[in-house]
Amino acid sequence: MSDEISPPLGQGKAAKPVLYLDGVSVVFDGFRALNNLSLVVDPGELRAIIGPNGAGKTTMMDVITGKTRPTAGVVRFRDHDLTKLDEATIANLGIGRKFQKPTMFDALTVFENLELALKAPRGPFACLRWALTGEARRRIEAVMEEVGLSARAQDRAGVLSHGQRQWLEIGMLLMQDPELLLVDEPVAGMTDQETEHTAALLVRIAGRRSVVVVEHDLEFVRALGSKVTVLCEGSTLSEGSIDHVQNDPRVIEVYLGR
Amino acid sequence: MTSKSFTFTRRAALTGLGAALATPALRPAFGQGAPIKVGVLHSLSGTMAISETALRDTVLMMVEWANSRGGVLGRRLEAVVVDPASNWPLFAEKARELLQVHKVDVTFGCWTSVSRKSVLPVFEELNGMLFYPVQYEGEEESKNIFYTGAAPNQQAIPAVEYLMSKDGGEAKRIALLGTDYVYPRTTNRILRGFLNSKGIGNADIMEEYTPFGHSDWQGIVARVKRFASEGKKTAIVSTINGDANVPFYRELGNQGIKAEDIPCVAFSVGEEELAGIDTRPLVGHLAAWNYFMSIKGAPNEEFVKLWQAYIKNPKRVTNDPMEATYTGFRMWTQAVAKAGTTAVDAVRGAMIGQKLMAPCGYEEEMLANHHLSKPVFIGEVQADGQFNIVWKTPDAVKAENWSQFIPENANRRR
Amino acid sequence: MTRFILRISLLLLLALPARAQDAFTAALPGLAGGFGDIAASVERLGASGDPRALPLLRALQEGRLQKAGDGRILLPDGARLLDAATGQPAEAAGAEAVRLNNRVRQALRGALGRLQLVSPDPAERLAAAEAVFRSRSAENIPLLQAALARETVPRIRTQMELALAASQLVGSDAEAKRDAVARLGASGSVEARAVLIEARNANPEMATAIEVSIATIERALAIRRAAETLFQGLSLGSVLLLAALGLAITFGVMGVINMAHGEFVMLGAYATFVVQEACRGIPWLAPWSLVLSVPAAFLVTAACGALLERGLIRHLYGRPLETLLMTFGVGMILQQAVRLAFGAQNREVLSPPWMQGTILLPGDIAVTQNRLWIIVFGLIVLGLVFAAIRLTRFGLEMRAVVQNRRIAATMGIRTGRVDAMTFAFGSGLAGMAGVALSQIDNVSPNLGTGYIIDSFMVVVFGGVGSLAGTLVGAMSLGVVNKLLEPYAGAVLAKVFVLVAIMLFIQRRPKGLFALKGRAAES
Amino acid sequence: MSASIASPAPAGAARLTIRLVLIGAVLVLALLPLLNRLPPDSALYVSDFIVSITGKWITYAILALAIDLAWGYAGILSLGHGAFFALGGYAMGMHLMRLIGPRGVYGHPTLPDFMVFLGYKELPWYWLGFDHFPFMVLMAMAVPGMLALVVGYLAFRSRITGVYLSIITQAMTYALMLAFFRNDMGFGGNNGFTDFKELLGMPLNTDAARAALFYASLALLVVAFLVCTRITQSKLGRVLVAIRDAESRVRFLGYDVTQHKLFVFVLSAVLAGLAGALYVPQVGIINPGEFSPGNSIEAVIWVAVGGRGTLVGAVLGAFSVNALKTWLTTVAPDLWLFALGGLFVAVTLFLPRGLIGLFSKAPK
Repeated sequence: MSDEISPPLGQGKAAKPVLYLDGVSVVFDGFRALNNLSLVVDPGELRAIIGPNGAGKTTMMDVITGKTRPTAGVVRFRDHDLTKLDEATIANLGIGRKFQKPTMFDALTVFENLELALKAPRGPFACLRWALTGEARRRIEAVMEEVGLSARAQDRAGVLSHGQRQWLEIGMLLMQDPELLLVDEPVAGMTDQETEHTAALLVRIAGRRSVVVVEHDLEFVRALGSKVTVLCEGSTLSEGSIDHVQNDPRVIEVYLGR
Repeated sequence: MTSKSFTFTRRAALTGLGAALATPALRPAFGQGAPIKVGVLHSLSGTMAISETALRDTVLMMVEWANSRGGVLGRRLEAVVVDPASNWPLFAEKARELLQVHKVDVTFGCWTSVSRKSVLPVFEELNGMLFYPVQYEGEEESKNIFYTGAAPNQQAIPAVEYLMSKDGGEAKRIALLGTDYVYPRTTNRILRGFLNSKGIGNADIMEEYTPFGHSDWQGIVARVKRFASEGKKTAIVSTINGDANVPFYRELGNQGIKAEDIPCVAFSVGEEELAGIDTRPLVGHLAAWNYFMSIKGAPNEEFVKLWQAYIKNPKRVTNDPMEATYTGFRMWTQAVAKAGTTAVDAVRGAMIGQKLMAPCGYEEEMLANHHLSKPVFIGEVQADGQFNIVWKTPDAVKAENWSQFIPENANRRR
Repeated sequence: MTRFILRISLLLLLALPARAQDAFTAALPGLAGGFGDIAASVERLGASGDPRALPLLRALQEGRLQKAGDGRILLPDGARLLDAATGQPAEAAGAEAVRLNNRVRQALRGALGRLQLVSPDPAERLAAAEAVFRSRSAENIPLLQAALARETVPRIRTQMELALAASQLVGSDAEAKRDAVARLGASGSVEARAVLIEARNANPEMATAIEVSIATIERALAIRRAAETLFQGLSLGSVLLLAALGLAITFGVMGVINMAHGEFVMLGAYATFVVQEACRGIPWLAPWSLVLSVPAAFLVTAACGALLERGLIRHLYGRPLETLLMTFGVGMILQQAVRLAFGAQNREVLSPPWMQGTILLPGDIAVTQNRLWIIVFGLIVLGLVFAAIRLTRFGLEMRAVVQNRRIAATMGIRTGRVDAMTFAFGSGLAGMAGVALSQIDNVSPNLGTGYIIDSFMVVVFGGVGSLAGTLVGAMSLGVVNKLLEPYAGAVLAKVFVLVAIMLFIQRRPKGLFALKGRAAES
Repeated sequence: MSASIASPAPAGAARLTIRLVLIGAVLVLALLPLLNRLPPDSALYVSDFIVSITGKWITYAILALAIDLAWGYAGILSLGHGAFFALGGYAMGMHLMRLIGPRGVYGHPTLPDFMVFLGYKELPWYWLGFDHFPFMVLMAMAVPGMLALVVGYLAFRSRITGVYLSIITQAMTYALMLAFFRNDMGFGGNNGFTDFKELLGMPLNTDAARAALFYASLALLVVAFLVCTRITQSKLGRVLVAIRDAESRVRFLGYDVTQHKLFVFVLSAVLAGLAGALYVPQVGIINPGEFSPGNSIEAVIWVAVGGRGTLVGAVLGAFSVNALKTWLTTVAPDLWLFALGGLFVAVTLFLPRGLIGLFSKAPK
């Protein structure tokens, strides 16, 4: 496991990409969930991914995080071949993931959820010896502040509203201090104001880390102002600015043709 | 803490009431002494319930019998029934409870060897008295236990001798089939020593063990058939225990193993076990016991009548361990009467040399080694599930609990 | 003078019929003696060829023959008793049955065999030929030759020829002996092998020829043994299949861990017992009570299953582990309830005649009828389950509810009812397994406990939710078990199989026939 | 699936009350062997039977605690914990058999009786060393621990969870039961080991030995309870709860779930093994029946009855179910299975949080 923390800050396009997918295919029982997909994400980049249902967005995330093994293709994170590693190792390399359906530990409090996500030695003995230092507490409190859950620190995650759960999960991502964030539909169930807040947060994060956001909400994607990749039937259909892809006839056909 | 079983209380109340209404003059009058407590330590649930519930009922019947005759020493008997649930550590716990909490004067109980082994230290530590009514492998002697079932020389060896005799079919090859526990293991070891001494070599002995409750006998029965087809008259000696017998005999019948060709003699199959089997294909297979229900004579008729009246079922069968329980119980009442007390040490002394005309039709005697002298019978299964006695010893045989066929007992021989 | 007359009369008596009659009468007193005397008398009666011997021996075999206190032998004839020696009615008081033991039975079989070799009934002739084969004796040679000359049924002829060969082997004609060895060898039967091994020691001069014949038989037997092992494995597999099919529904389809499944099997066996007792008084129905038990057991256990599902299990959906603990409690209750209702003792479930004994499949492979029927029954039940799931409305609704309960509900399917029916269906299958098990195992309150873990292993090994997996899983476990058994013993074979399954499941957690794709992920 | 389970960390005041109650309970238990020394007619007299049976229940409580740690916190429902308990018991049984020495029925200096009459000539290799007490203690922990390590590693690595894990562990104990029933294994077959004489120089059939074993068990219970509490209140405890409720989410946080589960599973097996080792000299017998799957399920049910995921509940459940069983098998020998079975049904249906749930408020 690698504990190095060296996000290649501020490097330009010439820098080595953080995430590199080439020719990735995933076949379930004859059904091609991903079909020769390629994707390159640069350090510090914010990337939005859109596409109709079944386009392979979630499968792509599964492949990157080690949940699903690709049938073919290359998946690299920096110098690591992700197809050979398990979820925990990949997470420790510096890839954090937020799920489409917010997933956390309902029996634990907000504070405890964040504490578990906090970057620290992960082995059972280390966990047994773990004591909350002032530094760690400050970091957790800072993140709670950031995601607006300070008042609910001692409440069980199970009693939070849907929006708050989204926030908590984003908070957990931040605690992990990952180099690459994969964020699946972060604003579902949020109010407009919360959505705006989230967009701003993601943009802010993106400077220091790479962020890949999967989202249906085109307004939100527009607010991110980032490069957009359109997936369809497991492959890249179109890539570019939001205006570019919205005017791409193939994209229009896919969205209207449905 | 009074602790009579629910069923017993009810039954005792009903029968007591019945007796009182019918024959008020005969109602026994008990003296002032506290009731004598009789512990009943038989599994009423779990795998052994099949065999042991009948023994529980036998003890309860005997308690009622004794009370109807005025009790013992003028005191009423009271049964304390517990359920050790076929769980051996629970046997030890319940034995302790009977002795320490209920302070029973005597206990009737156990079926399997392991249950007896598990309660033995408790009875020795607390100086209790246990009557153990089942045939067993011997190699044991405790001053706190009276063994009213057969020792190996009172069952296994005569049975094999019979198989090798002209009447029994002159077997020259023996298949020893057993459940894998200590009774079959020891019995077969003794038998192997005995067979070797009779000139049957190890090549003519097949030995196979199966787990408790084994239900798939196809392969083993086929192997026995093959073993029997090697040119010598073959017989099966079965120490298969309990539940496994039904599927075993079914397979024997279905694979067409006839008693005329390959007789099978069993040591653990009695009338109760046969009640669950269609015996028509098994006619002629054998069992060796010290008692059969089909024995003629007044003592047995009395016993069978008592049982069928008690259990209110004119078709219920009796079997060997029930007879052993009955015999043990009656000897105990005799010994208590002789000792004039229920104190264990005094009764123990009085037990030795007690004699009883047992239902088996012979006078049995409690020997100094705490075992009974017993006659041996060989019975052939009949189509009605009863046994046709084809051979018996002329007299009761003295029990040898330490077998002479186990070399380690050499220095113990008397 | 008197001596001369005596000689003449003796000579007269020696004329065949008279001599036979004399032998008959002379043999009778022995029947009142000990087992050894009876056996000797039986042999003499069999050899006498007297026509009166046959009914007498049959009466003895059936236990009807009586002996009076004074040693006269009495033959029942309808309600009367006839003195066997004189044929006159006799006083029955004080008479008791002549008892049999194995030695007598053995003698009887030989004697009856000799007398019945020319019986008009082919079944009797076949049995007689087998009996004569077993009681081989040189005296039988002329009898067998005479019988063979008239015999036309090929199967009986074969058996008679074997019997003749076996008898010639103990005879004195060396030429015939050599011929007999070859013929016995060609027969390929186990019994012939036994005869040959026995003859080997008695005839050292023919040892080589006998060895060759034995080797021929061994080769034939090796193939047959392999086939029989396979059959035993399939038979064990079919038992596992039946026990596991219900679980394949309740666990595989519904995800309910029913630890009381074994108790449902046990209830099915008791239902069989009850049906049998109900049919006992109706002679024409009695042999078919087992057939009637199948629907009866299904209905009883299905009803219990529906009750259990509606009453208890439905409150625990989504909590499989709690269901497991609860049904364990239910199992305890069911077991004790049956123990109190029927007694702790085993109950006797009879096998109908068509399920008893052994039959020979082509190639002389001996299989027991009850096992054969259970294999057939298992496959029929599997077929019915498959049809019920694939072809009926109920099956369609069941699959719909399993795949997506919410959508199924919005389409108007009453999911609660479907759950109850599915569970009842699975439980009913357990009951049907109980009918089959009543034919090979104890009908006792503990019947089910021995099968529960094996059944779960079959379902998990085969692949949860796959009927084909359950079939292949059950059969392969059965066969592997039986293949290992001769080497490892019954216990270790089972332990090996259990460990192998555990290791297999580590490699393929979803079992042999895993459901693939995204549906399986969730 | 288990959203209704209480959090391991109750609020401060409640925690104090629980602590006081627990300390009180331990003190009351500790008094029992002393009260046994009073004259039998004294009002406070406690019979030998109560002392010995309570000693046995304490070892059951340790087993329950071990199960609760794995099941209540990490969501590992092992239906084979009875196997670890029995293995520890067998280790102790072997030690006790070795200590019988020439006092056996056949008077053989080293071979136990059953080996003598099964015709063993010398002690099998795996019996060597068991005459030393420390070696036995080591084995009572190492053997269950190693088994848990192997089975757990294979299962957790393959992500076998939930009912599959339960079925596999059940098959494990079933296979062990069949194997130990074999006389050829050299563990006494069906009869197992019995007729023990002494332990650490104390004759076992004395009050002093009973009291000593009682206190040893009580001490182990207290230590086990403190260890479990320490674990569940540490971050490891929170990781375990997280694994129980959303295993894959924990993986995406970078935790090696296999390691954490393995840690708690092995620890739990070791605890169960030690409990088994203390159980055997108190009941005087160990045999393969202890491996029977029903025993393991019953132990799980003690935890469910007491209330899982609370530690205290496991102990409470073990005591109350066993007390009920002891009482019922005497007062209602024919009907006790109905009562016990009914209890299991009722608890799972109506008291998902167990008896403890009656005393504490629901978390919402």
